[in-house]
Amino acid sequence: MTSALAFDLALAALVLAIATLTIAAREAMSAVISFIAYGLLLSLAWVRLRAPDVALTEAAIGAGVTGLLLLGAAATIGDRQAGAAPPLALMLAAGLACALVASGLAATTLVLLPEPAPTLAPPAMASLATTGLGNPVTAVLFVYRALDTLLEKVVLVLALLGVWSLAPDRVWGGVARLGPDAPPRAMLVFLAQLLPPVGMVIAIYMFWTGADHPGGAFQGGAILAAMWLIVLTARLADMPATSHPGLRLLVLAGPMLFAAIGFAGWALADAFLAYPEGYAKPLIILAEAGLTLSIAATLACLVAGPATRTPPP
Amino acid sequence: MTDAASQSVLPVLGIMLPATGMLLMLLVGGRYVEWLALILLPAGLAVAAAIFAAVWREGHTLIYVVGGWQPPLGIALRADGLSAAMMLVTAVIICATGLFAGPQFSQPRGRPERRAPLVFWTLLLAIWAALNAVVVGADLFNLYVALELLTFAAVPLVALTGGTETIEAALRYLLFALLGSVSYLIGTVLLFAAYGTLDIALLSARVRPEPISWIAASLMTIGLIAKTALFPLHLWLPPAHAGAPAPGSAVLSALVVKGSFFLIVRLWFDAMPGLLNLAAAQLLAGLGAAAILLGSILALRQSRLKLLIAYSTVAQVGYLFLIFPLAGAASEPASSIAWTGGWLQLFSHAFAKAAMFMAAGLIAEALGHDRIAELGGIARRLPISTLAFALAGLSLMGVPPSGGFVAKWLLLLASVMQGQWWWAAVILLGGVLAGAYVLIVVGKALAPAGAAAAPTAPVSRRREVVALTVALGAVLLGLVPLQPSELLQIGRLDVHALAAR
Amino acid sequence: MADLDPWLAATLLLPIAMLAACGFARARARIPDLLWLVPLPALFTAVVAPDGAELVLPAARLGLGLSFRLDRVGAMLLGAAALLWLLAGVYARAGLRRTPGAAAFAIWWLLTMLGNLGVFLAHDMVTFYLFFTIASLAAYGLIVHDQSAPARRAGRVYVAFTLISEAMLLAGFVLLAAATPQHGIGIDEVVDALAQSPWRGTTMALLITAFALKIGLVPLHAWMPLAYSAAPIAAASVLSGAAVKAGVIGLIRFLPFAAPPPHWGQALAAAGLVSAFYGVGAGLFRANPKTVLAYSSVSQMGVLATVLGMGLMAANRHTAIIAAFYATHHVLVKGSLFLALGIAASRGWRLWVVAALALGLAGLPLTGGALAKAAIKLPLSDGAIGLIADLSAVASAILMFHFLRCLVCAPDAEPAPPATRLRRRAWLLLALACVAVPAALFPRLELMTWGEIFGPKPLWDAAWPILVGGLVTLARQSFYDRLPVRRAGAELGVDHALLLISRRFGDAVVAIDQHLRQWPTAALMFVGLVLVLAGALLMR
Amino acid sequence: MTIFAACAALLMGLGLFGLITNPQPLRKIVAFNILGSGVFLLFGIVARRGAAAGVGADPVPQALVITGIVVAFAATAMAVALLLRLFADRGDTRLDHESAAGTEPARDDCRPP
Repeated sequence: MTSALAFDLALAALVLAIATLTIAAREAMSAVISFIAYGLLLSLAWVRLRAPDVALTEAAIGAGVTGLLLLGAAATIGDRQAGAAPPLALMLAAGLACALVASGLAATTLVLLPEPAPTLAPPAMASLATTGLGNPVTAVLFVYRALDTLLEKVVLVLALLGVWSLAPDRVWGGVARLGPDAPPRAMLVFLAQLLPPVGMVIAIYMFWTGADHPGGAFQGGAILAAMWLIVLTARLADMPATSHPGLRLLVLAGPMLFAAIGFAGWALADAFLAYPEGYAKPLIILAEAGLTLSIAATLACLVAGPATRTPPP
Repeated sequence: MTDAASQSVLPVLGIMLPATGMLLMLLVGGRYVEWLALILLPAGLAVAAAIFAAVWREGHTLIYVVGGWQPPLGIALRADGLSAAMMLVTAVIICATGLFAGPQFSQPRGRPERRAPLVFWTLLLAIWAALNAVVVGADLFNLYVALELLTFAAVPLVALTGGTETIEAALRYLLFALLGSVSYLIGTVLLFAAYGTLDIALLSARVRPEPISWIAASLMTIGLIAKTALFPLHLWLPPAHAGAPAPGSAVLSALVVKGSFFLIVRLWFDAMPGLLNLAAAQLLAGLGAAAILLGSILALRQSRLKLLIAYSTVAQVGYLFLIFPLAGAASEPASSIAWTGGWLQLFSHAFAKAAMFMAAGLIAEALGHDRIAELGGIARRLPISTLAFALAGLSLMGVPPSGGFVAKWLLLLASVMQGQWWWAAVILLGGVLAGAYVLIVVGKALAPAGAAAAPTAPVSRRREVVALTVALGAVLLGLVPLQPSELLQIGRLDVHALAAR
Repeated sequence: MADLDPWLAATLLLPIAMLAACGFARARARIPDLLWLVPLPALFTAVVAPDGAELVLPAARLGLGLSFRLDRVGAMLLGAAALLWLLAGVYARAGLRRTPGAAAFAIWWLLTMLGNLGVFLAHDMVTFYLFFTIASLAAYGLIVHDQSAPARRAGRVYVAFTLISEAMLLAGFVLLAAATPQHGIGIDEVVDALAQSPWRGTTMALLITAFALKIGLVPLHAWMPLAYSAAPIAAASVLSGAAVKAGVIGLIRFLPFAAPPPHWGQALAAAGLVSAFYGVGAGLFRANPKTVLAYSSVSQMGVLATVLGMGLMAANRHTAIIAAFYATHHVLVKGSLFLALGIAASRGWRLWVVAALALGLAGLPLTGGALAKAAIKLPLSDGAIGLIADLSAVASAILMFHFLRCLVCAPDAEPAPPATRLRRRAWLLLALACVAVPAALFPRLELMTWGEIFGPKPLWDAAWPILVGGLVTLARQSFYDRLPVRRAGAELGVDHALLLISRRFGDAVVAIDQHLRQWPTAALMFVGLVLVLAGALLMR
Repeated sequence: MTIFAACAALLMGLGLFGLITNPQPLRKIVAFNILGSGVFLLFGIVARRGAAAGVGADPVPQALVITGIVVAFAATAMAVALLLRLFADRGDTRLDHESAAGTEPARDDCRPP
């Protein structure tokens, strides 16, 4: 147990150190790079917390796709002047307040939480059999709390709409620019040719295994998105125009399919987002398949940003 | 919640109809968007009306257990009297905004899809879905998702015109709202850690007056306050609400800030009944009082009409927070009076503010600017819009017969009856200041045009009439009885029984 | 339909209909010509509607609605006010024709009229508050009509006073409702319940202050000279004549004459006396006839407040009707004196009419004023108070002689447009009404017989203050040129100071706001609030 | 677990500090992500504490975190897009333009004569 404890201690210290570095870094780019490292380390912490699904999500989305997004932004903006740092007194006050909050929260989690801890694991596991799924996290996401998941997909689409809406009027429906204007480096092109097939296999495996093992639509979608982004950055393929019906269908198919399954549950089973007896697992896998594709498209489009060029004729 | 409740799928429809409608709009794009809106707006209004009628008729809460999974594992939706009223008001304002925005956001025939119409209509429906999810949500995390939905729909609306100031305003809004969301989320996880449920009804039975509840509640409350733009956390509101296009401002000011306020009330009155102590209630109302006074003074000092209206929202939101000390105390009938008064303030402000922003938008469209000093003669050119503004202003001032008057009357009555006369003084002073800023604008509008008056652009009569109708809605709310409303009590926990527990 | 008197309904609906018509450009151009028609139903109502006629809007059955009731007090004031609105409307018509601001003026005029007429009929607090507010706020538009700098300043001061008065009134009404079983809002029931109210003193203070602001009791009169001097003549006429009576009817309706709390009567009477003499004193130092008339209003409203205060002290229910009678006369006479300023009344026989009207305010025998003074003698008749009443009559006489002098010396206050024949007739009719209306109403008061009025002693009692006033004026003649003449409301330099202070304050608030809305400050405030709220919650 | 609880609290404090004090909006967004990950870690601790019925951690908070991470990403994407647009339009990324110029000085007509 002591080696595990030592590992945890070292991990936590490292996470904190890198987080401090991220906050305190002088340059935006180094902050973003250390943030990515931070995300990857954090997914280790999630493994230690026996949450492999979260670890995968954190690595893929929290560190991976978010990192890509921030890298792009940092590369564009750099460290251009954004106003002076607040006066020292305010910094001190902020430091004090944040220290108070942190210590308060630490005290709350360490002292005030009840023992034994209340848990929903037993009912979640007890009902797992009726869903036909093996992974309780997937069961929570797609069965018990499916409404959250559905609404969260709408949030994702809405965020994409919000990003797209920032395109100037004249290029509405146009193509997003990705990466620098300079021709891509050979190494990138090589990677873009090599990685995607592997990535796609991993992604499909992730989504497929999600029903019973760690993994699922988010993680699979994130990996697919990353593959697509590599291909796009390497100019091996063009980003479709944001007005392209196919792209919009790709983005919307997953959430709409999920909503349709929900309404079918209302018609065929007892309730909205209920699954008919015995069809739960196939329906969930169907929904996840659609969502994986939609998530991949949405994440990639979110990273690519609003259109900057007029649509091709 | 009270025992009597009936299963109904209506709350789900209230969320999913606009939500799927929004997805469909994005899918079909182009001119079909407006056609879809033409179908979806009345349909959504019908759902809201059906929920209202059902709750009113049956006199108890409508419940829907999503997927058949009972809380705490699953998620339930609950529509009590308050949710029903909120949904109806939301639906009416959204539909009116749709009518108002129709000509402004329409796709030209046979041309490529334009940005603003598609984005506006989808965001309008998204806001609607989010607000409905907020008012019928009964699970703290589900409510978090609903809140984010609301924020993500509101932020692009602020930036819709694409001006640099509006982009900056939207970014400030988003960042501050995110701070609020995170704070809310911390509170949620603490409550789950302590009581093992996120369901509001279950939580209300399990929650105990102990430090972890208070810490969680304060994090959630302040997080929501940041999204409500209560003074002094209002930094984002004036530029955001003044920068959005007029129909957007109408929805943002009338409805969006109320969504997060609604959750604060849910939290203290339904999830943690009886846990709000005197000091905290006075603190919340104290912030409200500061908002009323300083917001009104700031409104008086604005030189642009839309900023004046936005600061007026900062002030009017303050009144809502008087509900905590006045309705939280166990002293019937005063607390019921305050409860009704507070909600009536919310509803009538929704109508009045929507009408004001619509009228201000038309005035700005006609003049090409919204500088108050140069409004002279606008009443001759846009008499209907001026009247709409004036009627809405009368409701804000609290002149009868208007919802604003009844709300103020009830709040004043409650504060007098509970001996908390200082809130009465604040309400009255707020009325004086509101009178001043409304009269400045109306006086300017009715004054003869200056020598250098620019020619005005034509403005659609239909849109003027919509603004006037919404303003009349605020006036008509004044016809509700001057007494506690029974509808708003439906499904409320018996706080006093719980307090005695 | 016992509860729906058609005249009563028409009284209120006609102005509303006219206002609605203003929404149409074609109608709007015609409205200024029709203004004079609008108070006709009110005039009929006052004359023909039975005592106790009621009008309850259907919504009242649901809960909040508007309810109206006509009684003798209301009818007197309603009739006089309607007559003034009518004739002033005729007068205004000539001046408004084809001027650019005519439509706006007509809208403010109609709104003020609607509020003013409604307030005499209101039967519950909400209705009263509604019409009181409409009249008060709309008067702002009349005051600032010509958009000159003094008018805007007057408007600003007026609005400040008015909004404060509204707020105090609302507070008083809420306290009344809170003390009434079921929180009822009927005027009768709340006034009855006031005796048991735990907040009786506060309620009385709020109500009296609110109405005192409206009728311009010293020291709350500061807006009055400014406003009446700045407003166009027709507007000043209806504002000083009719609109100000909203405060009088308020005092009449809401003072608990049946069961008065101690000391409030004395306080009101004392404030009234101070006003009565201060108004005269201040008016003597003004040269603008409009301003002099405004100060005369301060003084006259002071007299009225004294009457009401004395009635309250004596728990005399008759005070209401007596005060209403006095106010009725004041409606007509003050209205016609203002109108006189615009018809070249400083020469010929018209000057004699003006003189009779003006001295009527001091109780000149054979005028309506003499009847009004006779009526209020009853509550004021004892000992020292009686002497004070006589002194007040002398003071009024002096002020009115001063007014006449100003009128003769000063050029017409509003030279253009020329006085038309129609205007003069309207004015003359109003002047006639100043005698006819009090004479017609007086017997119905059943206070005293004609014999008691026309006996030699009562005639002498009424006449000597005028003679004394005339003598004093003659004596003053020699100093006249040496007296400093002050501008209207010059003592109100305070308003500049206040404006500056409020501007500073506003600047400070703006600065605070800009600071608070900086990101780091706001975000820090967020964290601070979390900590404070948690602290407050932990504090048990 | 205790270690990670303390770690989560400190991460939240750090993120909050960065969010408050860093003038560069991009860095605010990064700080927000650290703050958010601290909150998610708190969920993880709660999940781990709820280990029962043969699973190492309560699945419900885990699922909530997954939803939360996606929402946080969506927020980041929207914020970055706004920021880039602001930068493209104006060449800097200051967030205090408005508050410095938003409320104009007093109107002329309110000045004392």
